[in-house]
Parts: sequence; C-alpha cells; structure tokens
Amino acid sequence: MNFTARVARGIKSLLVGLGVTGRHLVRPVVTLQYPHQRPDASHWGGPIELVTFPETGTHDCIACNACARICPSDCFAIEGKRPEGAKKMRATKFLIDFSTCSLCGLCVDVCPTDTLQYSRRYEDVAYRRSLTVNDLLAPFPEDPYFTGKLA
Amino acid sequence: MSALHALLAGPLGGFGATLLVGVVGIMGYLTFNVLFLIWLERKVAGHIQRRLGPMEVGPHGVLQTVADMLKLLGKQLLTPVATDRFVYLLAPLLVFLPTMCVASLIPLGRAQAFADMPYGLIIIVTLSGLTVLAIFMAGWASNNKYAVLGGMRSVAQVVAYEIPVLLAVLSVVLVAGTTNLHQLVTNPWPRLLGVPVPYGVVEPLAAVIFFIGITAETNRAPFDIPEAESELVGGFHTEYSGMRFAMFFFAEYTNMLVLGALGATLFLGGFRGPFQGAVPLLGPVYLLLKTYLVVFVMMWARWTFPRLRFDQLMSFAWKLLIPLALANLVATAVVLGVLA
Amino acid sequence: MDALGASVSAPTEHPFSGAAEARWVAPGRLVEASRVLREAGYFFESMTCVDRIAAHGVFELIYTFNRWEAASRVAFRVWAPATEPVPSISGVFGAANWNEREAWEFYGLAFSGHPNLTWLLLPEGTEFHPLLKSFTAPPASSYDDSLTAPPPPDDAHPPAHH
Amino acid sequence: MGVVTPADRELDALAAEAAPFARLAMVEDVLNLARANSLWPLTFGLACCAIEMMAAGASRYDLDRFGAGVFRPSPRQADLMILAGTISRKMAPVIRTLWDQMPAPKWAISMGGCTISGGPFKYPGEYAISEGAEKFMPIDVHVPGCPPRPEALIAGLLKLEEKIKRGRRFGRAG
Amino acid sequence: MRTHPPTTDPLDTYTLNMGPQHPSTHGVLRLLLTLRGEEIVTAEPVIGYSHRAHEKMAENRTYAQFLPNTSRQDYLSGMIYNFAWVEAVEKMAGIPVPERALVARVILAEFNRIASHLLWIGAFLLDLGAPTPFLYCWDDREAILFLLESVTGSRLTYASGRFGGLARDLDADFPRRAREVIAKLRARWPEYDRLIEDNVIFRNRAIGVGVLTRDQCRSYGVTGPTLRGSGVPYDVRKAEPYGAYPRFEFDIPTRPEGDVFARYWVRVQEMRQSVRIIEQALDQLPGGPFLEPGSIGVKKRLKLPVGTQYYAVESARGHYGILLVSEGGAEPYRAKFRTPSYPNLAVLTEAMPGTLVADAVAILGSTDLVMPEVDR
Repeated sequence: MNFTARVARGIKSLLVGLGVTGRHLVRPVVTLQYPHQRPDASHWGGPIELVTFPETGTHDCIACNACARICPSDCFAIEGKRPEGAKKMRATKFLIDFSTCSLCGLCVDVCPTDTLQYSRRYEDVAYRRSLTVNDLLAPFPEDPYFTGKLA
Repeated sequence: MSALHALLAGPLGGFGATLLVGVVGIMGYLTFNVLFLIWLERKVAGHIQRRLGPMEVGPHGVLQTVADMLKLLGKQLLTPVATDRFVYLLAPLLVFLPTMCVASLIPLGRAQAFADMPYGLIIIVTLSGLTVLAIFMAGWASNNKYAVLGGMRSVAQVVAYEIPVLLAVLSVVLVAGTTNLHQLVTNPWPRLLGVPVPYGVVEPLAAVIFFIGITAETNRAPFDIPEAESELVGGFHTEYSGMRFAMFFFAEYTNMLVLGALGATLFLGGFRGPFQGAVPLLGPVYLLLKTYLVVFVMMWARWTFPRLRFDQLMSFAWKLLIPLALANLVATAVVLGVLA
Repeated sequence: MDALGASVSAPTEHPFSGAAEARWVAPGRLVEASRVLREAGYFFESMTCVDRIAAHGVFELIYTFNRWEAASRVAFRVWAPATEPVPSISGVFGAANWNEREAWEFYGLAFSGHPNLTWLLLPEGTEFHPLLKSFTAPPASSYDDSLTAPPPPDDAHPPAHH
Repeated sequence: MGVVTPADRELDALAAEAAPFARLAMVEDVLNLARANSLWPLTFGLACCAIEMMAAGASRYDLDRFGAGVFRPSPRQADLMILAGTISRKMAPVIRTLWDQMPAPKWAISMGGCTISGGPFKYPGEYAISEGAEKFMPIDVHVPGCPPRPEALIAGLLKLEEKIKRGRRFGRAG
Repeated sequence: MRTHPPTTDPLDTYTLNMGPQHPSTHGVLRLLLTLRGEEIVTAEPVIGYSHRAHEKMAENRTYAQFLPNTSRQDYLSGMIYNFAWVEAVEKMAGIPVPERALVARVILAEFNRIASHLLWIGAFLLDLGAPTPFLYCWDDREAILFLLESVTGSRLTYASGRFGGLARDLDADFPRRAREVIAKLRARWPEYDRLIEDNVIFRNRAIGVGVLTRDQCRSYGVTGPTLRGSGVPYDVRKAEPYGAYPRFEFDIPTRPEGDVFARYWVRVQEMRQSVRIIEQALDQLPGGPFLEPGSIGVKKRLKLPVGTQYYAVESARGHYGILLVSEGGAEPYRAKFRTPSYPNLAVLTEAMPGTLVADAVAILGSTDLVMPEVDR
C-alpha cells in the first residue's frame, strides 16, 4: 500500500506548494518603483568626489598625486599649479576615469588632506564612452586661492 | 449577429456569410482574449513573486502586450540558411489553425454555436492532436540540435497525454449520453441529492485527469519540457524570430484558452448559469468566467512547480494517469449500468 | 611520511609556512610519493608552479595534499629544470590533470604521461606563456583586427558610428 | 526624471548622423514606441555585473515593469543585449557571433566598467581581457560602475528607451 | 541509472554544445556533451571564457593594490575572499588585528555566506524549472545586501578589509539591524521547506541523481557543501580554525547519500548554522579599535619576509587557499589562488556520464559553480 501512500503524500506536497505561492499572491508587493521612488542610498559608495570643506567653501586638493600612485587601475589624471605667493599647490585638472575605477577606496584612505570621499550618486549613465570620465573640479567653478580671496 | 448575417447573405450567399462572420468573430474573440491573457499571466506571475509585473506601459501595463505584438511585427524575419525552408515557414501557420477550428466548436451561448455538430467532441479531440505535428515540424526544420530535441520531446509528451484526456472526455460522454457539445450543456444535468450539478461534480477524477492532460498538451510547466528554457535554450522555437515566433507564442496561449474553455464546457457546465435563460448575453460571460478560472489554476501551477524530467513525465502518464483514467471509465460504466 | 625516502638536496633559504610538513621531492620520485599519500587517504589540494628561472634556472612545483580527518597538510616541493618534462600524477589524482594543463599553458613546463596536454584557460593556439617573468605584453595578435572590422553596412540604413 | 543626461545638443548631434533619409514618420514613431516599451533582453551574464542584472530582474527592482522582464534565452528572439561582466579574449568572438545572430532592430547596453573599457582588469601588458565591448560591437548606452546598482541599469534602460523613442537610430541590421 | 558501456561510435552518438551562452551555466562555461539520444556518454567542460589573469596581476601590484581583485574572483563570497587575502598577508607579516575587527569579520563573512547560499537556491531551482523560489530567495538576499551595504558601501564586491582590521567600523545600530534581518530569514525558512524540500517533483528531480562517491571527491580534491553532501564533515573553519571562529560553536551538517538532494539539504542547514554563529558573535562583539593605527600597506609601505605560505579559509563554495611566495619585495613574487569550484567542476566529468541532459543541468547546478572563480 505504500504506493498509494506515496501518491497521496505527493499530492499533498503539491497542494501545500500551491498554498505557499497562493498566500504570496495576496501579500503586498516588495517592489521599489525606481524612477518614481528613490532608494535609500545614504550609505552607498558611489563615484569618488572632492569634499567641500565648510570653512574654505572649496576642496583641499594639493595635487600631490598620492591617490594616482596607489590607484590599482590608474584612473587618475591630475595637474596642479602653485598660486603665486602660496606654499601649497592647487589642483587645476582632476579627472577620474570611472569606467576603470573599482571603488576600492584606497585613494580615500591615502589622501593626506582627506579631500576625497565616496559620493552617493548611482545613476551615472552615458551614451558615449568619453562621458564616463568624471571631472571632479566641475562643481567648483572658480578656485578662491587663485582669485586672491584665500591665501 | 443575425442582422449582420442577413446583410452579408445577399452578395455572399448563406454559407459564405456564416463563414465570414464566423472567422471574423472567432479571430476577434481569440485575439482580444489572448492579448488580455498574456497580460494577465505576467501580472499573476508578478504578484505571485511579490513584484508588480508590467506597469509603465499604459495604466498598470495594460498596453504591454500590444507593445510586444507591435514590436514583434517590426522585427526582421531571420531564416537561417541551412533550414528546410518550406517546412520551416509552414510550421508557424500550421500551429495556429487547429486551435482556431477547435475554438469555433465551443458553444458560446444557447442561441446557436457556430458549428452545432452532432459529433463536435470527437472532432475537437482529433484536431487538438494536430498542433504537435506543427511543433515537430518547427523543431525538425530549424536545423538546430536543441530544436530537434525539443520537437521530439513534444511528440512523445503529447502522444502520452492525449490518451488520458481522451478517456476523461469519454467518461463524461458516457454520463451525458451525447457527443454534441451544445446538447451536452443544454441537456438536463445529472442530479446529486436532488440538485442538478455539472458533470465535474459527478466525475471529479476525470476532471483532474483532464486538467493535468491539457496542461501537458499546451506544453506548460510543470510539463514544459519541449521548450525547457534551462535545458534546451529555446526548445522547438529556438530559431524563430519576429512574427513567426509571435505565432508560436500566440498559439500557445490560444491553445490554453481553448482547451480551458473545453474543460469549462465539459466539467463546469459551459454557458449555463443563473438567469442565463432570461438574458442570452450572459452565456458567453459565464463561459469566459469559468474558462479564466481553469486558466488561472494553470498559471498558478506554472509559477509554483519545478519541471518534470522527461522520463518521469512519461512514466507518470503511462503508469499512473492512463490506468487511472481507464479505471474511472469502467467505474462510470458500472455505476451507470446499476442505476439505469 | 618517512616512507617517502630521502629527498633531494634541500635548499634552506625558502622557508615554507602553513603546512604540517614540507618535503623536497625529486621529479623522478614524484609519482611514487603521491601514490603513498593516495593510499594514506590524502586528497589533492593544490599545485603551484613558481618561475625561478632567473635565479636558479628551474620551475619550483609546490604540491599540497591534505586529509579530511585530522587536517594535516603535506607539501611537496619539486625543483623541475625547465628543459625536461616532469612525470604527471594525473593517473594517481584526477585533479592533477587540469592543474598540469594549466602549468603547461602558463609556463611551458611539459608533463610526461599526461593524457591531454592542451590549452585549458587560454584560447586554443596561444603561442606565448603569460605567467613567465620574462613575459611582459602579448604580441599584437590577429585577435584585435578580425573582430574590430566594422559591421557589414546594411543598405537600408547607413550605419551610425559613434 | 533627474537622470544625469548630457545636454540635449548631444542627442541632436547623434541624431544628425543617424537619421535615415526616408522617414515614414507616423508608422515609425508608433513602432519605436512599441519597441522601446518591449525590449526583451538576452539571458547572458558574464561575471559580477550579471548578478546585479539578475537583481534588477528580481522582485525588488523588477525590470518587468518596463516590459523588459522577459529574458529570452535564444538570440533570435532577443532585441537587447545587456553585456554584464568581464569580456575575456576567448569570449569576444562568441559575443560577436551572438550579436550577429540577433535580428534587427537590436540594441546593446554595456553594463559595468569591464565592458566599457576593461575596468579594474586593464593594465599595460594585459593578455586576457578585451578592453571594452566597443572594440568589436556597437554599444548604445554605457552604464559605468563596478558593479553598477540595479537602479543604474534601469536608468540605462530608460535612456535607451528615450533614444529609441526619438527614433535617433535604427538598430543595426548587420 | 542504467549504465551500459559508453561506445564512441560516431553514428550512435552526437555532440551537443551547452555553449558559453546557456541559461543554466552559471557564468560562461561551455559543456561539450557527447549524447546518445538524451543520455550523456561523455561530458567535457571547456573553460577559460572568463579568465582575467588575477595571478599575473598579483605579481605587478602591491599587496594593498590587489584588494579590489580579491572580491571579484568569487563575487558571491566577496567578503570572505577579501578577508582571506588580508588575513594571509597579516599572518605572513605578523600584523596584529584588534578583537573587534576579528569578530566583525566573522559576522560579515557569515552574512556573505548566507547571501551566497540564498542566491544559489534561487538559481538552482531556476535550473529545475521553478522560477518563483528564485524571486523569494533574492528578496531575502536584498535584505542582507542592504545591511552589508550600510557597513561597507558596496553590495557585491566589497573592499572593506584593510591590513590590521576593517576599512570602516560597524556603527552602533548594526547589531539591532542584523538581528532584524536574522528574524526575517528565520521566518522565511519553514516556507522554503514546504515550497521546495517537500515538493514531490523536486524530490524526484533531485534524489538519487548525480551521486559523488567519497573516492571521487578524494581524487579530485572536492571540498565545501559539495563534499559535505557526500558525508565528509570537512570544513576549514573546524579543520584549521582561523580568525575568531574557535570562539563560536556550530556544527557541520552532512548527508551520506552524495546526491543532488543531499547537497541542497546541506546548504540549507549550513545557512542555519551561519545564523547561529552570527548570533553568538553579535553577543560577544567587543568594543575598542577596529583598525591597527598607521594604515599599514596603504599609507605605510608593507614588505613581507622572504618565504612561502599557504593560508586557507572556508568560502561558500569550499576550501579557498592562497599560496603566497614572497621575495621580500613590496609585491608578491607569486600568488596562487586554490579556488573550490575548480575541482568541483572537474569531478563532473566523472559524475555526468550515464545521466540525462535534464540531470546534467541539475548536477551542474547542485555544485554551485561560479565560473570566474574557476577561470581566475
């Protein structure tokens, strides 16, 4: 008789399986409708960006290339110039090729002036490959050190 | 319907008008229903999996299937070089025709089925066996090892599951006494404790076997081994693209709808329901509701169960379903003999 | 483990840590030593080929075996001169088959008695051995131009280029 | 929608190159609208980004909301190839064959740094990977990141839909 | 399974390419099957389609610059791989690790293991044709990913290990959120058992299929849940305890049959053990620093003493060993990664002949392969 017992157990398991999916059918959905609802990306480590220090209102990159040297994927292209009469250099060009960056965070750790940080952005998409290179100085239109406001 | 029929009877003659109205009616009924069915399947699948399914295309994604069909219309029709061209091109057409004919034999209302045939049921069962021919043609002609495997699997599967379906239908015919579908619904139903009940209640085992059989016949999970995505890439329609693939896609859902309607007519009492006599239009509504109940259970099963292995599927049909269906047939005959 | 007999002269300046016992084994005695371990119930853990051509003119092969019960790792260190092939132990341990194929394609070290010594990870017909210290960059293979040929122009729509 | 998109003249510049000479305006716009809302991706994951692509298809982000949840295993029925993961030199000819097997109009999204320019595995003298899918096939939208979040893939999909709806470019028939 | 002598008569058999692009090969694996009808005569995996040359890259980068590569070898146990590399270097250089970092590493690694097993259950059931468990498992996995993202900033490929501790500290609220995730997982497991484990179709597809004998496992060096499904209780966390594992008790689930169902059952039980470990670790989470001061290897140069070292950890797929050869420079002279999926795939050449194509998919799925880990 164990054949019919086995068949009965099989049918019961099928019905129990249907029960589980049936219950899920009536339960609320877990979907986050992305373009209309935004995720909580407060801890997300996005592309690297320069920190805006409140006291100077600008970044503090002295173009020392420490980040460029430690970067495993060699994503950095940095140029700096010394404003006349100042000791420290200032970065004039700061590009990161975000398509080769692996977000390892070594540059954030190694920066002597702690002016690099993870951003919260996660929606960078581009039609052209050249647009995946981020210009970190874009959000800083003019550098107060060069225009004499700060020394 | 009859006004339109009279209008057309002039130029085309009686038979031509009936044919034209019939074909246009069936195509319209099927197309609208299938578009709705595909959308319903994606929504049901979504909500079973705690997600939303199509949302962005029209309110709640209602126009999603229209977008899919339009896109498939606009696709390039690739014909691989080494295929057996004639058979390759014929397969998508052939897969669609039998289900169309079967659809016309289902009685929609008390007034007049399109083809009120005395042996409707027998014609239906024979025609529903034809789709597997087209599937095997598609598999064989597209010169792709996966497709040939898929084609051969579908032949073995449909042959194995055609017999239990046939036996289940026979036991209902025994109880009803007629093979004319229209009379089958309108005849007085068997009485259980004095209350007229549809045949499904009298023949529960036949109903379950019929339901399992049509799930296998429409190649739907857990019997979807001919187009098993995780094993045979695309199964028999691996090499079809664009509108030809849409024909297979369309045929699968039409097949499901029509066999669901057949199941509803046989076991759930077709278009009969309360107040059906007074308002003739309620007939098709009842039939649709019952069909969608059957179809919903098929969808529910698809999104719950894993796929059976090929040899397990065969042994399940030959060793379990067919003996069960035979026993049920014999039991029905004995019971009827005793009662009569 | 003394059943393995005396091993070859053991250079001392390369300490091995992380194994219960590390022994130097001559290439000739490798198959016999691995059979001893197979009977003792060891499983094949890993095999590494280290390029010491510049310093000593040899490839150092490090085989490690381990046991399920009392986990005690045994390491075989073989100094194989680059010129003659090393006897394959794929007959004793099935896992050695792929490891030896990998050592051959990355270092060019041949294994005698190997059933199917061809490329495993690199594309068929790769002429260079990439993990050698002497390897710095692949030759400009035909791989690049055959694939980057612009897609065939279709007559209906002029190909959009970026 | 707040998606970081380049200035519109960028899209117009693209349009100038790509517009075919004869345009049946009305039919095309309807067809393009349908194509944009029913992009069936090819089941095709290479490495780590494939996991984020599957996560985009799962319940939390649900690609099916945009009609793109129907992952077709056979290239004949797919019209979008999402390249997710590192492209090794042994795999590049296979990807090229798959791309040719797909019927037009077809589009490609390169997801993750490896498919854009070789990502973290690109270094002078590398022998194993192909530095970016653009070397051997046309790419429509680049989604940088390592791996990009599922939302980034959906943003890329939306940008591709935007591009298709504007009829800027027919899929390559090649 | 009925086995008759495999003839390689060309007329009788044909070759089928479960090619690099196939729905059920996890990643890019090409399986060259020689079939007679639907029965497999020989199965020969062709690999290398995601070979990225990790070992060559290890030789031209400093120890810190290799960190991003580690979690991309096996991106489903990225945390475990990341910590393995960091611990191997710490052990060889003798860098001390604060208590809090040791216990935190165990917690994050075990969460990573549960997420990997959840993903596997979903993908495995998808191979057998049931799409719904895939979505449920991934929904739970998202909860874990959000928790790990809140600590490390990334969802899949973590670079949160530093020589001497962690890149970031666990915030004060982490234990509460972790217990929430565990409660959610515990509520979901009985549902999985009813939906999957008791399902008759699943049992028919899994029981008695693809049996791996202990001798085959020994010859090929199979490890991890695949080995424990064949009745061998070998787990590196117990065999060669590392990090803070000796402080927690947990047991090693095994099953003697060695078939696909046994491997499924072992992974499900292993998740429960991992939850047990996490709870004990959360109770004993000490305060104090999370990183040795001096940012070793990143700001301060790090050179390892001359010598060779083999260091092993237990990843979600099995025994992951790193063999480091150092000549005293700032970069490793040679780094070999012994990945668990490599022998687990090689053993299939012996497990698949005699089964059907549908079984091949089930066996391949049951060994939980990650192809970039095989190809390195």
